[in-house]
Amino acid sequence: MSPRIGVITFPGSLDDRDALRAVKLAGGEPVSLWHADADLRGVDAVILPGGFSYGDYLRCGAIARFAPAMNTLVDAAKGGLPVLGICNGFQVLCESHLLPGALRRNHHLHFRNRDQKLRIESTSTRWTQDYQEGEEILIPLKSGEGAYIADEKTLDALEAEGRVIARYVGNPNGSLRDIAGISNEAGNVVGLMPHPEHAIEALTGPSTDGLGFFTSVIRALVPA
Amino acid sequence: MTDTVSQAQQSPDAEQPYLELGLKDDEYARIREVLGRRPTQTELAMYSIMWSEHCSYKSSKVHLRQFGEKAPKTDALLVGMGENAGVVDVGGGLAVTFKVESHNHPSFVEPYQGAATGVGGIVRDILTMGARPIAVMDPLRFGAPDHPDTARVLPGIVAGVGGYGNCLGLPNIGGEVVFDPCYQGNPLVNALCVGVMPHDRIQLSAARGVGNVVVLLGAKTGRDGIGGVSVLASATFEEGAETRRPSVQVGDPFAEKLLIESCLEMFDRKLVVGIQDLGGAGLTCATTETAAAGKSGMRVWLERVPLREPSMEPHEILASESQERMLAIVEPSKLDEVLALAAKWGVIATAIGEVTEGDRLVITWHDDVVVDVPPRSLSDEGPVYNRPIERPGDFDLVRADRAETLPRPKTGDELRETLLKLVASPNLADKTWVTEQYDRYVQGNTVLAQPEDAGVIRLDEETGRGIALATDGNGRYAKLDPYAGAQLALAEAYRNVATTGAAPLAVTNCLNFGSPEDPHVMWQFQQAVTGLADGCQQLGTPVTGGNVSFYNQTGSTAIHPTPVIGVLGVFDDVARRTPIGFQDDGESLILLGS
Amino acid sequence: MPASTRVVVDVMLKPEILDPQGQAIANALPTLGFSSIAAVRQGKRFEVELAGEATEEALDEVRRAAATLLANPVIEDFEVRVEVAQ
Amino acid sequence: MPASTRVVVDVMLKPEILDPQGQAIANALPTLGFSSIAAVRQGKRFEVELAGEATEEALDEVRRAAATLLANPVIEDFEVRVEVAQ
Ligand SMILES: Nc1ncnc2c1ncn2[C@@H]1O[C@H](COP(=O)(O)OP(=O)(O)O)[C@@H](O)[C@H]1O
Repeated sequence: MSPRIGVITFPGSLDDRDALRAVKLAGGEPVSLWHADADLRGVDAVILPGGFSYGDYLRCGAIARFAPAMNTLVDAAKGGLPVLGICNGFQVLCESHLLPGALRRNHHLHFRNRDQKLRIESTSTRWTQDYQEGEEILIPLKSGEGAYIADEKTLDALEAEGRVIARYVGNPNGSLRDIAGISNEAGNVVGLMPHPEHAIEALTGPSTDGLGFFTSVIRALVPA
Repeated sequence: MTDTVSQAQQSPDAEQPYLELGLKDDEYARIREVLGRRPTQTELAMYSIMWSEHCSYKSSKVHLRQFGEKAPKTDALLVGMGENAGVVDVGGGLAVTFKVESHNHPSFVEPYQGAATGVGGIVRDILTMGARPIAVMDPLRFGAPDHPDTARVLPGIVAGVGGYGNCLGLPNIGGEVVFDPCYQGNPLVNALCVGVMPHDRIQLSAARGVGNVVVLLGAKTGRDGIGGVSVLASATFEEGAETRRPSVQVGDPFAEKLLIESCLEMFDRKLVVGIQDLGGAGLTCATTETAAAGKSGMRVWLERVPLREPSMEPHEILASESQERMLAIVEPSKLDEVLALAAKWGVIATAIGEVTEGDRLVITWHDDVVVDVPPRSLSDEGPVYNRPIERPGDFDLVRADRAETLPRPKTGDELRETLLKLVASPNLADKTWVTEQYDRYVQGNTVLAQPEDAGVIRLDEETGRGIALATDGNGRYAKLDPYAGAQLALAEAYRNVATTGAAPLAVTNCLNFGSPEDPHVMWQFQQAVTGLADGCQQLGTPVTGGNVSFYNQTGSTAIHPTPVIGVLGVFDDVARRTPIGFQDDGESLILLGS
Repeated sequence: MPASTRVVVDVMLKPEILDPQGQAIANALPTLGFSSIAAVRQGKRFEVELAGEATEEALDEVRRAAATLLANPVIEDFEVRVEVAQ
Repeated sequence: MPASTRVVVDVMLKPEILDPQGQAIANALPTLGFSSIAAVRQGKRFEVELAGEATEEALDEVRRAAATLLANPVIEDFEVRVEVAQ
C-alpha cells in the first residue's frame, strides 16, 4: 500500500491541489485535509501548502497556525509525523514554533517569481533523502515574504546540527546565510521557501527536480 | 429624509439634481415618462448609473452590433455576447470563457488599488459564468518612462496586479508593457481573465422562478466608489457631506478567493438558478439585470444588506461599488444549503429579496417603498446614441509622414547603432522587473508564460487538452489607421496563438478611446470596430465579449485609439506546444510569408 | 536631551475605507477564544529619528514626508507625534 | 465614558532585526529633499475596539492576543496602550 499523504487546505491556500498532484505523481496516495477539522484521517505524512492563508495580511501564517488541524498536527509532528511546509506552509511552521526563526519581507520589497537554483545541504531528513548532498536543483520560487531570519545563535545551531537543508545559489530575497529550507532536530519537519511541487513535470515546470522531496518521504514511509 | 415613491407622487415638481448626475434633459424626461411620475432620489441614482456610458454602452452600441452581424459561423459558441462573458466549447466536454476589461481611471487615482480591483472585477465576471478562473493577463500602457507620473503609477499598478492575482492563486500568463507619452495622464490598465468549466456547469444571470430567493454573497457594503452619486448626498445634505464622500475601492483578494471557492461548490451542487457579479454599478446593476434577464419582477428588502457603515442611505447602498460581492438566485428549498456552504467558507450570505410575478423591481427601505421600476428600463432600454462622426482634419497630415521617408541605416556602424537603440528602448527591453512580480506557476498547469508571445494553459491533465491566449494592441498603428490598426492587433494576437500550435477559436477586446463626444474620436472608434469585425469575419473567429473604455484623455487630448485584442486558441494536447526559443543546435530558420 | 527625541508617525486607513487586514484579524479572533475584542483596524507605525533636534522645521519636514511618502493621502490619514524617550 | 476606550497595540521589529521597509524609506528621503531625518523604522499599529469596557480582564486578553497573534515574539516587540478618545 502506498503511503497516505495529507495536504491541509486553509482558507486562502493556493498550491494545495499542486501538492496533492505531486504526491500522486511521486507514487503516494493524496489525501485532502481541511483546516477546521482536527482529525488528520490517519495520514502518514502532512504537507502544508503554499498560498496566502487568511490573505496573509497580518503576518504570513500567523492566523493559520491556530486552526484546529494545526493543533493536532503540532502534537503529531512532535511525535515524529513527517511534515513538509512549502512557502506559506514554511511560514505556518515557524509561527507554530515547530521550526525556529521567521520569514520576513524580501529585502527588495517585491514579490519575486523566478526559477531558482538551490543546493541541497542535508539529505538526512525524511524529505530530502533521495537527493545527493551538494546536488544543485532548479525549482520555482514565488514569494513576497521569503527572507529567512533568526538570531545568530539559532543560525549557528542550525548549521552545526546540519539542519539547513537547502541554500539558494544566488540569494533572491535577503535570506540570512542564503537559507532556503531548514528542518527540526529530528528531521521529520521541514520548511522550504521555494516550490518543489511546481517542478514535477517537464511540461509545466522548469525541471522535475522537485519530485525528490515527495519520493523521499514515500521511501521513508515504506521501508524497502 | 429618505425620498419614497409616495413622496414622489405627492411632490411631482420637486427639483432633482439630474444634470449633476450626468443625465441630460431628455433622458430625465424619459425617466419621468417611464415611471409616470418623478423618480425618487434612489431611482434617480439608479438611472444615472445604468444610463451612464460605462453601463449602457450608449455611444458604442450602434457600432458594436457589427460583431454580431458579421460573426462568422461557428459551432464553438455556447454563450454569445450579452451575458457577462462569452463561452466557447473547447472539446472534451469542457467550455472556456474569457474576457478583457479596463480599469484605467481608478488606476490613475490610486494605482495599487485601482489595478488590484481591476483584476478582481474581471475574475468575478468569469466566475459568474460558472467557470473556475485559471489565469490572468494584463495589457498595460504608461506614459514616457522618465516622466514622474510614470514613476508614480507603474510600480503601484504592477504591484496591484500581482498582489491581487497572486493572492487569488491565478497564474499570470502574459500581458504587455508599452510606453508612449500619449498615456501620461491616462495610463491603461486592462485585465484579462480566463476560466474553464464542464458544459453542464454554465451559469446564467436570469432571475427566474417566482418565489426564489435573492441572496447577496460576499463583502459588506460600504461607501466605496460611489463617485457621481455622491452628488446626491451633497445636493441633499448640507451637513455631514464630509463623511459621505465616496472612497477609493480597496480590494480584498482573500475575500474573493473564498467567494470563488464557495460559488464553485454551489455551482457543482446545482444550488443556484442564476448568478451575477456585482461590478461597477453594484446592486443596482445586479438586481435590474437579473430581473430583466429573467423577465420577472423582484422584491428587495434593502435594510437586510449587511453594511460596513450603518449610516448609509438607500441610494448609497444601491450605488456602492464595494468589491467581492455576488448575487445568487436560489430556490427556497436550497437556501439552507447555500447559507451553510457560505458559512463553511466564511462568506457572508444574506437573503435580501425574492423573485416576484410581473415586471416590477420593488425595493423597500424599512417600511417605505423607495424604488418601483420596470427593470428593463434600466438595463436594456437605456438611451442609445448615434454620435456624430468625423475624420480628423490632420489625418492626412499624420499619414503623410511615411515609414519609407525615414532615414535608414546604411553602413554597418549605423546598423549597429540602430540595433542597440532598439534593444535599449523601453518598449522592447526586458520585462522581467514586471513579470517577476507575478506568480506564473500556481495551479500547476502553466505550459507557457513569459517570455513567450502567448500563454498556454493545460485544462485536462489526462488528455493534455489546453488553450493558448495572447493579447496585442498598438496605439500608434491605430492612430495612423484605426481600421487597419485594429486588424493588425487582431492579426498579431492571432499569429501569437497560432505559432504556439493552437487553433485560434475566439476573440475578446478592450477598446480604449478618448471622449465619444468628440466626433474625431468617434470616427476612430467606428473605424476600429469595423476593422475588427471585418477581420474576425475573415479569420472565422467570433468576438465573444469585451469592454469599451471611453473618456481616456487628458484635458481635450485623447490617447491614441488603443484597441487591445485577445485571441483564444485550443490544443488537443498541449504537449505539442512550440515555444519561441531555439530548441537545439543546427536547427534551420525558415521565413514564412513575404 | 532633545537629541534622543523620536518622532512617531501613525498611519491608518481612513475610517470609510475597507480594511481587509483588520477584518481578517477580527474574523479570526472569536475562533481563537478572544471574545472581548469587537473590531480591529491595522495601520502602520513609523519611528523616525531626526538627524538633529526636534525643531519646528524638522517636524515640518517629517509632516511633509508623512504626507508624501509614509502615507497615501488618497486612502490614509496620518498623525505626527513627538515621543520623548523614557 | 469607558465604552469609547480604544486600545492601541504597537508592534515593532526588534532593534537587531533588519527592517528593509524602513531602510528603503530612509534611502529615498534624501533624494526627495528631506534631510533632517536620520533613520526610519516601520512597524504596525493596531487599533482594537473592545466589545465592553476596558476592564483589567479585557486588557489582559488584548495583551494575550498581541503576544500570540498580532506580534511574532521571535522578531517583534509590542506595546499595549489604552487611548482615551478625545
Ligand atoms: N504586463 C505584463 N504582464 C504579464 N506579462 C507581461 C507583461 N508585459 C509583458 N509580459 C510578458 O513578457 C514577455 C515579453 O514581453 P514583450 O517584450 O512585450 O514581448 P513582445 O515584444 O514579444 O510582445 C511576454 O511573454 C509578455 O507576455
